[in-house]
Amino acid sequence: MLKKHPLITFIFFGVVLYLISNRLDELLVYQGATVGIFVIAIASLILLTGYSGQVSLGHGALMAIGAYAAALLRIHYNAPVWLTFVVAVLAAAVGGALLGLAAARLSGPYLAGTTLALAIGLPSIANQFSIFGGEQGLSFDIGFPPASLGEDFTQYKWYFWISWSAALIAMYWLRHVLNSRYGRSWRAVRSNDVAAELAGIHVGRNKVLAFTISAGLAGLAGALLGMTISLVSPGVYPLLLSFSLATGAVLAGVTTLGGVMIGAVILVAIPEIALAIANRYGGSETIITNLPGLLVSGLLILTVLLSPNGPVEQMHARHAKRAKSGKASHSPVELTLRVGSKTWSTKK
Amino acid sequence: MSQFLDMFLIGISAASIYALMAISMVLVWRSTRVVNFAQAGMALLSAYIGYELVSRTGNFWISLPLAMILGAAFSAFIEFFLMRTLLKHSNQGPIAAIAPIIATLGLLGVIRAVIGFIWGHGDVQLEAPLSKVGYKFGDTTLFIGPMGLFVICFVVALLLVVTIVFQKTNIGLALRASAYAPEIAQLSGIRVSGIRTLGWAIAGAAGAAAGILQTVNGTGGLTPESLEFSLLLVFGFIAAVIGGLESLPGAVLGAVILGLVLAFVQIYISGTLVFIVAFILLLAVLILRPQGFLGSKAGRRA
Amino acid sequence: MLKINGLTVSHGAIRALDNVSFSVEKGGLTAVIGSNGAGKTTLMRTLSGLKSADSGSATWNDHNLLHGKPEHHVRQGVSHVSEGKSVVAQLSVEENLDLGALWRRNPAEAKKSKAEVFELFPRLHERREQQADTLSGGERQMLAISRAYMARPQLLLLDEPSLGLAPLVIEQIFQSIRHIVDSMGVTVVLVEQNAMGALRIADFGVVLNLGTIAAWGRASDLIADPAVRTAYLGF
Amino acid sequence: AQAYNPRSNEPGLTATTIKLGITLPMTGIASPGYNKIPGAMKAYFDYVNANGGVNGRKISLVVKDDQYIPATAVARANELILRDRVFALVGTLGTASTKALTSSTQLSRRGIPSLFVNTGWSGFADKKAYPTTFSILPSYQMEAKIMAQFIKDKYAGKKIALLYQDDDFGRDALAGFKTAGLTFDTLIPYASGSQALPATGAGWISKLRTAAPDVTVVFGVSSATTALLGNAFAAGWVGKTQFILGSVGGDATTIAATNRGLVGLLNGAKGLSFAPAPSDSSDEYIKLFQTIYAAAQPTQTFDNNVVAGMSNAFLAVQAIKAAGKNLTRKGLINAIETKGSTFANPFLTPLGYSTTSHVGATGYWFGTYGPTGALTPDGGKYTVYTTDSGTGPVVESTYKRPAMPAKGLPN
Amino acid sequence: MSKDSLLSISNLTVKFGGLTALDDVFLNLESNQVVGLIGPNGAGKTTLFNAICGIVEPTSGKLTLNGKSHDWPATHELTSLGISRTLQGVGLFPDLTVAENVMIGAQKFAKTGLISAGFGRNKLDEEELRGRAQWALERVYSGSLADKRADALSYPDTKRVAIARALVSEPKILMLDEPAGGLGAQDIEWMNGLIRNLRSEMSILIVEHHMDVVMSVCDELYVLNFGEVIASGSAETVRRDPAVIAAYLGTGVA
Ligand SMILES: Nc1ncnc2c1ncn2[C@@H]1O[C@H](COP(=O)(O)OP(=O)(O)OP(=O)(O)O)[C@@H](O)[C@H]1O
Ligand SMILES: Nc1ncnc2c1ncn2[C@@H]1O[C@H](COP(=O)(O)OP(=O)(O)OP(=O)(O)O)[C@@H](O)[C@H]1O
Ligand SMILES: [Mg+2]
Ligand SMILES: [Mg+2]
Repeated sequence: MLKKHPLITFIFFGVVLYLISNRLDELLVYQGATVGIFVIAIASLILLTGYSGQVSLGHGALMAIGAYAAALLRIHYNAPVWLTFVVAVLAAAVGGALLGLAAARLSGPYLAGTTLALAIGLPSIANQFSIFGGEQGLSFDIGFPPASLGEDFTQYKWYFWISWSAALIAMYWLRHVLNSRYGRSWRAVRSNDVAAELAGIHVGRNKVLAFTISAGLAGLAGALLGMTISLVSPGVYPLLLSFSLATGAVLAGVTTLGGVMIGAVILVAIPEIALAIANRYGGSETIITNLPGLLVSGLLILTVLLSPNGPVEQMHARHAKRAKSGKASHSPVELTLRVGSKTWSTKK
Repeated sequence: MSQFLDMFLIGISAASIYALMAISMVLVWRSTRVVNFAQAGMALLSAYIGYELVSRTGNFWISLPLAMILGAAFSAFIEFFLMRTLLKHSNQGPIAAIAPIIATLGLLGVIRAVIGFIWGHGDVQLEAPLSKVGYKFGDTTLFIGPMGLFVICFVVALLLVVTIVFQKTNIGLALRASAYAPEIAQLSGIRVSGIRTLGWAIAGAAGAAAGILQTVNGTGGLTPESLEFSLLLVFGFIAAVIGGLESLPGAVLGAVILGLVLAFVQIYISGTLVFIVAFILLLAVLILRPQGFLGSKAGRRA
Repeated sequence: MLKINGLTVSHGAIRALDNVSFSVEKGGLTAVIGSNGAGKTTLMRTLSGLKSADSGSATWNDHNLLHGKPEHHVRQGVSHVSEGKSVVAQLSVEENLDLGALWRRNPAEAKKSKAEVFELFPRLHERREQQADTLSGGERQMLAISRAYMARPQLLLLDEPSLGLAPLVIEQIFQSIRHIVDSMGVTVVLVEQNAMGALRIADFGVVLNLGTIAAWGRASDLIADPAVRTAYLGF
Repeated sequence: AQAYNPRSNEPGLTATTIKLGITLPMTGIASPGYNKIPGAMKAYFDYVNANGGVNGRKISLVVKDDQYIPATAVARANELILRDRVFALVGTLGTASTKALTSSTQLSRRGIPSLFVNTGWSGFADKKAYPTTFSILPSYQMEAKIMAQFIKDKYAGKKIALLYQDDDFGRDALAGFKTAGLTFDTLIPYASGSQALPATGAGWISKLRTAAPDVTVVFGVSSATTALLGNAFAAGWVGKTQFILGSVGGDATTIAATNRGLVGLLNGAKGLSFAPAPSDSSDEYIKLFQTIYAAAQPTQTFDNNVVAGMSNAFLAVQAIKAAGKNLTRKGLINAIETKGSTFANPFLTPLGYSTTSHVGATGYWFGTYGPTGALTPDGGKYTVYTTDSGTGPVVESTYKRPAMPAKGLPN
Repeated sequence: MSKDSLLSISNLTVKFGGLTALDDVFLNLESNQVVGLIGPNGAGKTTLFNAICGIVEPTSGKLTLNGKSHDWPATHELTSLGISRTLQGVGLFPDLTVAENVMIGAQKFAKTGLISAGFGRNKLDEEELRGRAQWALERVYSGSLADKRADALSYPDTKRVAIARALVSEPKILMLDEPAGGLGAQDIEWMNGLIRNLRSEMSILIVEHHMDVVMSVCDELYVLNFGEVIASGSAETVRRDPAVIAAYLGTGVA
């Protein structure tokens, strides 16, 4: 169904989410909002890494750019909420484009190193200029849900709706882009840049574009994250966040968008599960403090070991095994092909 | 002038620590084409092991080589049980580029948790075996004492040894060939998997030294999340990348540049700028020379 | 003596070799020919231990080739030049050659072999300090053969050594292969697209077709066989 | 906006129990020292519970680890509020975390009291923005003003240097120094986090050594103090200047956790505090706390973090008691606002709680560190200065602490 | 230089550090002409291709396109200049399907922007690209391969698809680097036929070691040795040139 009617599918998803948000208790709604945000952030990494082949360990920093832009706009100009998110996307995209210009010349570990340095360097810039509010950051308050939604409509449900609307639109859009010539060019450049360039693709521009879009999405996720915790500060986007996103992308399967939900849910759920386990088995201080980390990391390692391309690819691969190959026809035939109003012919 | 000398010595001392970390990252990179983000975690674990050894043997100079051996063994163990399987399952496609990064990040988490389980969050301290008080020169005290000097000598010696091993010996050739082209190395009669394990082991020993020396040269305290080690990871990596990742002397050169530039910034400009300057330095080097200072250019493209 | 019996090898669902049996006398030059996809490369990779077999057996002087890793076979004198760029791109020409002789642990002999190689391919001597990835396609092929030669093989598996080489060089290489066989007693299995050229210098020929042996025998007989000529030699 | 409509009127409360929650760094870089606070709080609560509780209710404390990351703090606070359904938060730590969790979880809209947060950020004094939040520490601005007064009194005409963390924390202090009219001959800012880099501390010493100040003021975190002292020692520069340490960076326990050897270097440095010294068993509160803590946590050392935690718990109990049998969240906040300044109080400074101010301790006393890192008051007695976060003057306090209630139980 | 010269190169020199890979090389390609470039290994043939394609930077030299002097092109603008090239190592994108591989070569025909593409407005574009790709595949008789992944192809098929990817941009100049390399006798025959067919629509520049192919398709040959043009002219004259025989052909080739 996803293949044939993406719009309907996404609307269907939206309705399901709406129904869900009405049943869940508030804590789950809050966590659900976070899942929506991670969906966007992980998707942006998948685009960058899985499609264009560029590694980023500093996506947290790009998220921060979007979030700061949104918060500043809100604080100084009291801009409408939707506009702050649009600006978050644009600001982060500009940042991503600049970074992408440098990144386009780099490969593999060099790129990983640069983005890693960005992740630790950028927050310290926030400390440098008082407009960013230093370590304490800026509050990012989008206000109460519209009164028309009723008395019972809690703040977290409002966050949930906003996050998931953004996530659905972003995923809808991204899915199309990845299936268009843009996505195809990214994959081509990833696997053989010389061949791609000879086929007419401007490799540098192509990589920068991927970085720009990815950063824009990250910026959106960053602003949303700032929204759910009402604060934008360096501490909200630590190195650890960048690492978690990379983790989420791998858990989701970097080569396909299909698993983003899985990745996002795991990121949010694992600490919970770990805590539950720790509490069940004695709940000693040492266990409670160390078990979540152990579980997340252990799961991560197991995933790369057992299902490196993610659960969705794993399933596809199983299906694909059945497909068999046919022989090419070598006999010369004259052929006329019609597409739309155009006609091509092998006969001259 | 005296402040300039201060700056120089401060920069060099910092550089010696970055260099240790950078060397061990370059070693792993050169012998298996993996950037080991768990290197800092392994160094930290080695520092804890060093602490245990010192408290048992009471002698730092026995403990250091012992810890290096254990560090090598642990590193080899990781290669044997983790990286080898990883290589088998994710050796192509986009995952091949990030699987090792992710796996080593995961490893970092596991190591931290394990340290937390074993040593808890209590205070664990490793005393410096040599005085850290600077040498006196006239009536000024230099910013380098026996401990700092030892670390510098250690780095130089390590650099010489590993460089010779890599460039001049058969093992070095085998290490490089296995990293770049495992299949061809196999066809040349090299026991590739063993050689890769060896590469990790050497890096593990260097990393263990880095962990212990950083600890005793710094504050001496250890916690599972010692900030020093997160920063060491990042700054060691930056040094390695500036230097070119491919090259051991490059790693040391990168560390020296980083150390001196940061010392200069701290003393003559502002201590607030270190992180930004480190990032800008990295970016500037990579934009001017994407392969780093001593890295070799990519080969022909078609 | 190389003995292959009932060898069957698959890539996933594709059966690349199906019940292949033949044997090669010590000191002989055997050409394996066949169209693209016939399974030639698969055969060579199986013999050198890079690919595992489904069933059958393959032995070299009582040494089981289907068991153990490639590096162990090298120590039994089996050396394989795989198809395509079988050189380590990031090492220099000379390092690539040294790599070949590494396991011998005998610097003096290695030096001698290197001199022989340089005599065979003066071009490599000229380029000895250049990194292998800056070499031209043909130069790499020369280097690959030389690297395998440095291992002082008794059984040399060559997969399309003429690929991308100039006619003059192909002629030279074929002559040197013959030379290696005749004067050094090395057994060579030569896979070639250039079927005519290969059969001309070979003692024996094996024709593979879709994973099975279509014909085999003395090379001169195969050249003379009209069926083989039309199907595989192109005239 | 509309009123929040809770499912149960006063969650976390039964006729016999009351549940409180705290989130703070139990692991991570900021955890050493602070991670003793919950244990200390629990020790006091248990003591109270064992003696009949407060107004017949026993107190329980749910502890969450936020690793000093604001986003995590919000998630943990949400768990406390929505899943554990605590009655109130108590003692959350860190400005950014507290700020984030306060707005995100909408404490004020829900009317959830957030008692005695552990941060000196002056923003929490704004009752309009944070109507349900009460802080316990004097603000950093107050601290700086009091330090400035002290320096002007004691070291008039001397060369003075300041090492400070260049973020809101340090800049709050800069503002305070400026208000108090103190200027520095040498200013050394550093980026938070950079003190953990090799040789950063050496850079400070190099600069200080060249400037040769008579007095060096440190307004940073304890890892900065550690780096400073260690390098001063290595450069042979100990004893060449008079160190004055701010309360955050002067925490001897945390310094000892990094390196026991460095604690000795504190000897002779000046520091300041608003609670009685942990070693001062002549103080009735300290004596009581020591006994309770020794029974509850026999293996842990009793230090200023323990004092902080137990004082926090003590004040919480006072507040709950004052709110009466018919406990409500509103009533609790009201009780602190109206009666807070008269609470029994382990601190040596007046409590500033009123209907207009939510700031707790309002002053500091100065002392000198001994060779074991213990801070003892100068002149053998606590001389307390108080001021406000604004432009008010620094004055010597005339506050007389009310006597401790019997057995330290709520009265 | 004749009037309908499509591409001509003069005084081209390429140096790699101390190594002179091409030395004062000239070359001329006219409409509907097949020009062969031969020479020993390492003579500089691929380097010449690379210089034309912007993959290596010439140390000096001039390029003329359609009779007008032109800068050395950047790689990615080749297709818009009407030049297409295949690589010596084939260079397909292994994890794309055959159709997608070929569509990459046709992207200059696409018009939809990023934002619209994201909302699914690129259907017509995609159809057109796919149509063109299918057409190009049919031209190399590989239409049935469209939906296979490129890494599942047999070797001769990869060569076909690589040519299709070059053809799909409708080039005026097609550059083929060892099109027959690694192919069996039948496939070589087939390749000969294809090249002869294509000649009516475009000019072809070809590097090849297979003398059968060279001799049967090329109108004109340039022979490189050590980076210099040692002979040029019609196939027949060149093959009898003693310098060429000594440096390249050897006596074995009849
Ligand atoms: N790695 C692989 N995965 C899947 N199939 C493969 C793989 N390698 C080879 N094959 C298939 O096995 C069969 C035999 O291939 P092989 O490479 O052995 O042929 P070859 O005779 O060497 O051909 P060529 O002359 O083109 O080199 C072919 O159908 C090929 O598609
Ligand atoms: N990037 C480079 N750096 C250094 N030398 C190079 C580089 N590229 C090519 N060369 C050298 O230039 C010479 C010409 O190489 P080129 O690839 O053009 O040869 P070719 O004629 O295509 O040979 P073949 O027929 O073997 O493919 C070779 O000797 C090669 O070693
Ligand atoms: Mg083959
Ligand atoms: Mg070539």
